[in-house]
Amino acid sequence: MTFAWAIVLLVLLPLAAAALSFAFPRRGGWLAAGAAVGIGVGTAQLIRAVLADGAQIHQVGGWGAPLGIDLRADGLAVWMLLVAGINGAAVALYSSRYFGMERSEEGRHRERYFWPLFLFLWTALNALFLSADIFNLYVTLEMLGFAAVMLAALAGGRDALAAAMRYLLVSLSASLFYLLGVALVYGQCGTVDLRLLAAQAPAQPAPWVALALMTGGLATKTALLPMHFWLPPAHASAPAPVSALLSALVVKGSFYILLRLWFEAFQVRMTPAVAQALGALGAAAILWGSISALRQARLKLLIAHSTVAQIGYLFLLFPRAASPKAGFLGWSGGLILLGAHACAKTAMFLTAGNILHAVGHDRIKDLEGVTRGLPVSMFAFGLSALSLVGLPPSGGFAGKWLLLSAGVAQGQWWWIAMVLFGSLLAAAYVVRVLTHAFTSGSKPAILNPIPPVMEWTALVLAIVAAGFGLAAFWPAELLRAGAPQAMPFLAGGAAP
Amino acid sequence: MPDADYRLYLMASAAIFTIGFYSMLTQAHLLRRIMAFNVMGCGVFLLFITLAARAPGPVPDPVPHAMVLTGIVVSVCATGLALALAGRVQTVTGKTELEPGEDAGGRSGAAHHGSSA
Amino acid sequence: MNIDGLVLLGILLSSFLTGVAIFFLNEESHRLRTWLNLLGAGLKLILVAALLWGIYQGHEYSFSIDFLPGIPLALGADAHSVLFVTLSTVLWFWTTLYAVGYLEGSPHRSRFFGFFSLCVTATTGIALSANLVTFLTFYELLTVTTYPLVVHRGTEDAMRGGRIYLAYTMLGGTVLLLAVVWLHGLAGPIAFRERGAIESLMATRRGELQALFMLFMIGIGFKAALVPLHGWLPKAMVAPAPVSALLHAVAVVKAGAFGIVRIVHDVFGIENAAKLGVLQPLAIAAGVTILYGSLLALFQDGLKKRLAYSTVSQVSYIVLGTAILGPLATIGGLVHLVHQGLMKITLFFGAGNYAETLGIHRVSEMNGVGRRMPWTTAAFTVAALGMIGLPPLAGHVSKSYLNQGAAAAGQEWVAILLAASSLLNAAYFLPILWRAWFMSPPRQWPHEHAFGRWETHWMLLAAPLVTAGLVLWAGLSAESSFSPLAWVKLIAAREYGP
Amino acid sequence: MIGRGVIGICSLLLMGALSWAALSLPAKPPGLAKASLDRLGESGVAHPVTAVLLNYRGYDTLLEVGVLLLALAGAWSLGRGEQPAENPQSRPLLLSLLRVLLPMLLLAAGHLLWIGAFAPGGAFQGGALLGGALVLLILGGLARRALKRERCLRAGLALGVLVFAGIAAVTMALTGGLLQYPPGAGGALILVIETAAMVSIGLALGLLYLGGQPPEGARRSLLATPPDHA
Repeated sequence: MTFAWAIVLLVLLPLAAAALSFAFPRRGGWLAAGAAVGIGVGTAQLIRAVLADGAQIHQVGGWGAPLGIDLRADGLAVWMLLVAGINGAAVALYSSRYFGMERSEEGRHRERYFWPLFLFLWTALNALFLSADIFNLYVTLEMLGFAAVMLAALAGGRDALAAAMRYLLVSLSASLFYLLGVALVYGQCGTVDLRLLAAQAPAQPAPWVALALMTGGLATKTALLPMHFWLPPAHASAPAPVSALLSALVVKGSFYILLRLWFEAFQVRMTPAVAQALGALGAAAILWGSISALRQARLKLLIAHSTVAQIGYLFLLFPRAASPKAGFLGWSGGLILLGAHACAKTAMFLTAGNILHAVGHDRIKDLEGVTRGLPVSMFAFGLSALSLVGLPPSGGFAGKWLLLSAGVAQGQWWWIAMVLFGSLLAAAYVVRVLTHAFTSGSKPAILNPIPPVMEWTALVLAIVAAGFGLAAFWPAELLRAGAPQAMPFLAGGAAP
Repeated sequence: MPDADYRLYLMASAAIFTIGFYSMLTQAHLLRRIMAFNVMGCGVFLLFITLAARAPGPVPDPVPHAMVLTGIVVSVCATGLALALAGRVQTVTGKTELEPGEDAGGRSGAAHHGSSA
Repeated sequence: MNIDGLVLLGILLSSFLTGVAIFFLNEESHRLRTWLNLLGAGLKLILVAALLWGIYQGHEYSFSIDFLPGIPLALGADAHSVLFVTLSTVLWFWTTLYAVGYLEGSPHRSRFFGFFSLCVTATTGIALSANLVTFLTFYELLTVTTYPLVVHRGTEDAMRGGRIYLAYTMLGGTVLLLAVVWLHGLAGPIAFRERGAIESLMATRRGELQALFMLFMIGIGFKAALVPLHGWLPKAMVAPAPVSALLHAVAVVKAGAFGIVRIVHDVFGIENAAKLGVLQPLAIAAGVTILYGSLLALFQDGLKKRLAYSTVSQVSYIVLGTAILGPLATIGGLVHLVHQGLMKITLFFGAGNYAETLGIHRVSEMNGVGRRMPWTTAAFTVAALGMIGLPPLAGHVSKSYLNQGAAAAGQEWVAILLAASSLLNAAYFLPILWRAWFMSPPRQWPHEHAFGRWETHWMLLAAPLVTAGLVLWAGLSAESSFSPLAWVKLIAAREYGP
Repeated sequence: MIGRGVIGICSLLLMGALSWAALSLPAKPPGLAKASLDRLGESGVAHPVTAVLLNYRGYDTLLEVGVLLLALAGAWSLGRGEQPAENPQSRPLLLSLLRVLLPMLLLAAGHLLWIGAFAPGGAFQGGALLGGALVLLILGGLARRALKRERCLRAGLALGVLVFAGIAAVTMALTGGLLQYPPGAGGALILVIETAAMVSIGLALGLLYLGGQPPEGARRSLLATPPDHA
């Protein structure tokens, strides 16, 4: 019963709020606030239920899989809901002032459309995390993609529109690859339910091809190297709160489906070779993303390229979690890292938005002395950088620690070196920004004052990112408490 | 219907999807790429329909049917959205193609940040 | 955790909360900031005193919270902790006073003192850590909080120095992280209390343990400035004088040395380390560092640079003492942890006073400075003579224990090394003293400030005089029952206990 | 850019893999045909596809109606769309065609909606016809006054999602299951949902044709000019 009401709060409420905010464009902010409160309550209830009773299942319409759609809340799902909730709420708070700063017709237009699109995005994420049905996941994925693309286009400039167009084409093609995979799976197995698929574990070629298609499509949407090309322009040219949503949450949606496919529905096919291949792409992404982040001249592009690198870290989860020796270490490490990255990246993009608005540009070398003008924002940037680099006690540290421990348990030194080297590169590119910001040159003119809410939202998120390593045992517990029985590998590395 | 016919449909769906995919990568004009997306979609829908038709029993399997219907609506939405966006891109940039150089973010994507912030 | 454990938390929070509060102070509220600073430092002193008293009474202190799955963030107060935490707290108090005077009238003081407080939080955290992960956490925190202090001036030079500093320490931190994760994989959570958690691995994993020891030494060696990992130290001299004092005597280098002691004593256990055969290489590395640092110091004209290389050399005395098996050497090394801190901070205070009052940055400019600033120069002289090892000053105590310890362990080369190092110390310190006292002052100082009644700002004067007094006290009362030496003997007794 | 040759080879490989996989699918697929027919009686409708769309997998459709509204909101977020034809009188042929077509389209839409319960048809099919009718109206320049009533349009567009989500919440309260219709009420509720959805779908499909928000009276379009170098 808890779960059923949580679905109402987590999916129906934001969906209705999205429709209402479209019908009543002036009330968008309030509707989003209401939805955020509802989502908060729903997430909290669900977390309690999962911690107390383990994974929850709800059969929509009472039919039950395979005929109906099952929704499910396990440790993984509620963790993702929580991450999305925290970042979504922060972005909503930030946006309540952000769009209003521009007192023009254009600004009002953007604000009017930001709220429905944002609420659709949030609905899509929540629905995606709760779904246990690969066709239903397709629908949520499309909703997510549309909302993300149109939010990215909201900036309206030449670059933003071109980037959004490219993003849309990539996203649509990738979705079709996924859908084709779903069709093949249905043709082979006669069901699209994750758990029933896991029970079948067929050995024919069609599921292999289907899995390859779906993985390709989802990896593209997650911007895994070498399908990352669309991400930096789209994320960098969007309005700041949108960049935050895209980097922190949207790419994680498709990543989440990848986890569900490989570790649940098709776990028998999770061979070491597959795991290593995905991990290798992740490692390449860490290198490429970090090095190109080092070379960026603009802050938002730097942050966007850093997202490519951090997504690489997420894919290191595959070779770690797939091992019977270290399964849970790798699993919880990767997912904690995901949460930490989301908070840190949101904080960074919000900070970048503040800087951009305050000094009128985001050229890194001309940021001299910006610390004096925006101390709170730069402090937030520094704190989120801690998490990105993975210094203790940040969430990034906790995630990396677990990934490293898993690597040690497996004796795979190559991966350990990769994680450590990536941290150093991350340190290099964030220090580049901090160095310029600390340099006492001529003080940049603060053109526009920044509303305190916008600075403090970034700071609070940065504190969450930098501090939640202190409670890293908690998400680990949550992930374990709700681990579905379909994931036996989670027994591995039980005692870290 | 004999089994061989379905094989034709299956191969056709694979071919249509691939043709769409090829055009998506090789065509530059936005309108053509949007059409390519629709062609890809047709391949997928054909596969679903074939699966429905092959189902044993008196009537075709309604589940893939419904999925196709959902898929078609989504793809209509996507097409509408893509056309609107492409139209806007054309209005603003004066071009109907995307510049290839932007891919790696090499072009400074922030030239218009002043207006977007 | 027990209720007493809250004292440990209080010691950390006293400076952490001070730091956070200072960040949010208005740049202009100088008086409030000064009071907050001194209040935090004073409170910390009181809490440390309470801790000492409590331990004397036989209380046990521990504090832990859940951190990583299965690994708590734990604080504790053993003999090592108390030694280091007392040193850093006492010195921090005086450094704060000094820094308030030193930075009077300069910009960004809120930022400076905020990070200053966080930096000492990290240092006391390192001292009070009860397990490896906690140690690592504060160790990295130290890196992060010292960086803004190093680049405080914001000049090109400062930024370059800061980058180098950060590159070295981050690299060290990464190596340390690797070592810690690896060791955890082998032996589970490592609490310092259960010394020799690796005992059971000695037979089977000898090679891995040797590699681990090396990783630990490299990781920490960056901060301890072991040659060839010392490159950042002279570059970081661009920082303001109180920061240099802090880096060299209280925080970074000292934390590195303390870390090496911790790893050898409480992670590996000194006897295990000896059995692994890893102490001899460490001793040699320390020896090389001692000579190399002293030699380079000889050729520096910049006063702070000379002091920096002297630090490179002196800190390795601690490492050397740790790397030689036997109680006497251990005592020599550990007591030098305290003595070097007292002496070096005095020297940096002196250098800072010369720079701030007269604009003197180079040794060659110091002619006759003793007549212009007799008190500062007197303190400087005491510390410098202590460094050379002149009895009855603090440095002499350390060196004689090291000598005896090396002799007891059959390592005669150490005696030669120490003699050579003392000669070099004399060679680079005595000329300074000669110039200061016996050469005639120039007609005009490079950049003179007038400070009214005293030769310089009273805060700038008080700090070196007190620390110089402590140098004298540590040497004179070494054999009394309440001195650094007495405490260190206690530790050594425990380390080599039955 | 990668050369066309490489893309071609990749495409061929893709096609090979797809064909191989598709041909290897079991000839008698283990689908859900039987299950969906067996339980048709409980669904409240007589046509299996409608049962899947609005009952078995009604949750998909709920989200999909949302996607449609989202697409429209997205298109509108780009700014004002194209001005429809200025003068309807200039297209006499279209007008005379409309006179015949429009009533038929509306009738057919209603019919499709109604028969969806037991024969091929339903909200989407009906909505598509409505959308077509709307496009014709716009082309004929007859919808200009309607297009200016943006508030009504917005309400009509949101209607489908709101009704659907509302009924989902209400069924939740009544039966404890999301979209689990009370016994016997399935058919009626589905018809309500479908009617509301058809209106919204028709409006959305028709309005997507404009490629943006309906134009204002004056030819003032937002964001149509690039917000240059502000």
